[in-house]
Amino acid sequence: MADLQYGIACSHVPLIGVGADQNREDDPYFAPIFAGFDWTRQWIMKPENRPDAVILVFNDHASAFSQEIIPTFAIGCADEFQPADEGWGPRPVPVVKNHPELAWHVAENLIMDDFDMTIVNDMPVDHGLTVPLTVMFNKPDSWPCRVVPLMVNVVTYPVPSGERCWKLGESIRRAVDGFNEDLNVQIWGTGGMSHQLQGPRAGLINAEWDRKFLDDMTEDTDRLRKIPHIEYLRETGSEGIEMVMWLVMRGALDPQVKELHRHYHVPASNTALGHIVLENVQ
Amino acid sequence: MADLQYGIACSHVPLIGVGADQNREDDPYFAPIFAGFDWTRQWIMKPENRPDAVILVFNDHASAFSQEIIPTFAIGCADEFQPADEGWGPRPVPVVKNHPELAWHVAENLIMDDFDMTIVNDMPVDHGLTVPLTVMFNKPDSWPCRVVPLMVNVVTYPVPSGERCWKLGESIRRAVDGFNEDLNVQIWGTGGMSHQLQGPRAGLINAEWDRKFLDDMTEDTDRLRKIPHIEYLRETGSEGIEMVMWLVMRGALDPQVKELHRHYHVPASNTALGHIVLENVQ
Amino acid sequence: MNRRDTFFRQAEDIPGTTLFTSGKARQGYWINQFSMSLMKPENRKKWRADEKKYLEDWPMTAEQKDAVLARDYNRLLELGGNIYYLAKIFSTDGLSFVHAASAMTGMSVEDYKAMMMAGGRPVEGNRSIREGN
Amino acid sequence: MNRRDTFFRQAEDIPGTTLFTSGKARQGYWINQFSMSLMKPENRKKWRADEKKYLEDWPMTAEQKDAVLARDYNRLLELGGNIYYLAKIFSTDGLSFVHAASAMTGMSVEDYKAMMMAGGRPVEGNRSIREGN
Ligand SMILES: [Fe+3]
Ligand SMILES: [Fe+3]
Repeated sequence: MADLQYGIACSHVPLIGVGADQNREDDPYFAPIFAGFDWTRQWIMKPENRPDAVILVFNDHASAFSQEIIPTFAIGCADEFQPADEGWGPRPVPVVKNHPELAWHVAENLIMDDFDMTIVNDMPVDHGLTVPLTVMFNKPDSWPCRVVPLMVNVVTYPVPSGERCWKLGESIRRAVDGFNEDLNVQIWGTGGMSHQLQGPRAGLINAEWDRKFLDDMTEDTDRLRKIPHIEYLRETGSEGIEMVMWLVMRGALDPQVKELHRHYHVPASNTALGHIVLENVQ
Repeated sequence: MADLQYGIACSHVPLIGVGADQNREDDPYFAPIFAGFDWTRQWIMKPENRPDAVILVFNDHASAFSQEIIPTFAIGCADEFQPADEGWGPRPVPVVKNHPELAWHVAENLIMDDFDMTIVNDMPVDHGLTVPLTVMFNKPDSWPCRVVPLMVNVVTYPVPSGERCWKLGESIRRAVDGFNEDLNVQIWGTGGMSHQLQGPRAGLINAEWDRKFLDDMTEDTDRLRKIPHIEYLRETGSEGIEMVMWLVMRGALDPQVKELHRHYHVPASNTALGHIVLENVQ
Repeated sequence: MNRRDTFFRQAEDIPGTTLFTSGKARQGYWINQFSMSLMKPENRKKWRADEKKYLEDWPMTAEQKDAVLARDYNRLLELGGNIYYLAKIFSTDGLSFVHAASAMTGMSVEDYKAMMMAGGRPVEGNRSIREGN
Repeated sequence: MNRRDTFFRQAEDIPGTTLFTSGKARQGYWINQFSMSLMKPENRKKWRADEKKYLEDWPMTAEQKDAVLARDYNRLLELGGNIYYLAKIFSTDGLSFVHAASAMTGMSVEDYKAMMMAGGRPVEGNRSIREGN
């Protein structure tokens, strides 16, 4: 049976992709950003940790989805997904290969569990999905695992509540646990932490709030899943709302988890970069 | 405040559109099909009954949505929707004007109520939506009311459960009740009744089952909302599953309703034509 | 067995019926995408001019292409076609759902129409392969 | 007041922040659709060749078009633009989010970068217009 033991969260700042694509990892600006991923890059490629498939929870940034159609939750079920052209050509990263059997299995179980999923087969994937792959896996010729893309709308309001995202995670976990193939599955939540990209308040960072959020991934998830949208917006900037995607990840793990690694750095472009690796406590 | 007193259900067989578009209402084949809508056509245009807006629950038949993207529930929020070209040119019927304020209001409330809606602004509407307008309103130069299109996936499995559809209806009702404009709103559920369009079992009709379904719209909704998919498929043909859309309509009405009118006729093309008009009992 | 597997197992027990599940959706992806392309007048024109040539652009299997050219709808259902998508093919041929349904049931259009006028195919005997009811 | 209205009311109380709500989405539909068109290289080429001419094809108001030509992003947010869509415009200009963000805050790029290096804009005093905290 499939097994889900680890959850990872990280910001997906476009500039980090630029830094990697231009081989500027050792620049003074980028060095402290990438340093925090060294541990994870080592850890994740050990045979006992390396995922066969990652369920990668991300949001589209007006790349695959225009205002013509705005799904709340979409799950990618096609065989593969191409990196999106976000205005300066697609990132020079490998094509993203799905695990379509797992993706469909999860989609089917979610719909039967009253999640009104949108199934998507044609979806260019933007930095929201490819930057996390880069920070974890560096620059391989092909990504070392399959990736099931799970897209959450955090752009057009209203976006799903933290509690709904948490429950989606729980339902994903039940689906993975019932997948009849020996498969090492990880779940990643991406986006955040505090940042605001728009208007006169752009540049807002709330390190104290972010650190408490990281702490409570292990210490007080009841608080986290009940954080109302208005708190994300006020305290963490308008784009801090992306942290609801961390809750999908956390909801898919066991009630008790252990923090294996953490990285927090300001700034990455306009954003507080956060990263955490969590393991189920048996 | 907006007021929702009436729910209507009807099949949306493409051939009925053809009959109307070719002015063949008096043909022996079509006469008994259209006769059953005479009552409703009279009733609905009386000033006290005429809706300002209809929330029209329908399914797309591979017209707006291809396999590229398959939303479970999509709500149309654009200003208008064009009739789709389903392979022989668009039906010669008026453009469908939305009530975008109501549509967005319902969409917002549904998402905040944990329905994972897809918002859609570009959606050609096929016979699933236009045939019901034709049978109720005949051939006006423009439709006499605004139409909020609510699309349900009943094509690619799994489709949402009857119970989920019922709850969607309940949530729609709460949203309409909270809409701050004097507006006479109706909800229509379309599709069904028993029919199968595919394979060696095509042509299946189960009049006894259908009649009980019509009866229980007023007499035993607890039974209806719990009908499992497999029962629709076995008893009413593979396309009978469309009746889950009637449950969205019924869920939006009061627990107690009165049947004002009913029409049941076999065949309309491959389908058992069903139609019912329901009123809340205060 | 979970709900999903139970449901799909039960659905397979219904005679003469193909559920459009994930397996079918994956297998028939390009049959269905090709079919939808016929919703555009310019594509219908190209298709009518040279069906084989039109199919060259679509990554379907030879078997799938043959079934399209032969209008073998039962075979197309087996190979992943969905009836609402396939409808674009027979609509382009100027045929209705009644024509396609007759063909799939192996009946003449006249016999099929007569069956429908007489109340349709009875459910009795058509519910379950296993139960024979 | 229902949850929806309460939330939107509260969000309006956040200083210097525009929530991309239904009202904005409707108002800015064509700003955002135009912006997304710049994701295609052939469109970027046309746009660069003649911005005014490119805008002729889009049903935006004169005010919206002026704001696009002036790269007035705060105005565009007010008129219904969403920052992820507007990003296609400044990306096409070869500019980053940091450039656009500086412009929206009225700071020079250097000052804005220095603020970020020093830990970013503090939340203190930036939470609520009403509460002034
Ligand atoms: Fe993001
Ligand atoms: Fe239908």
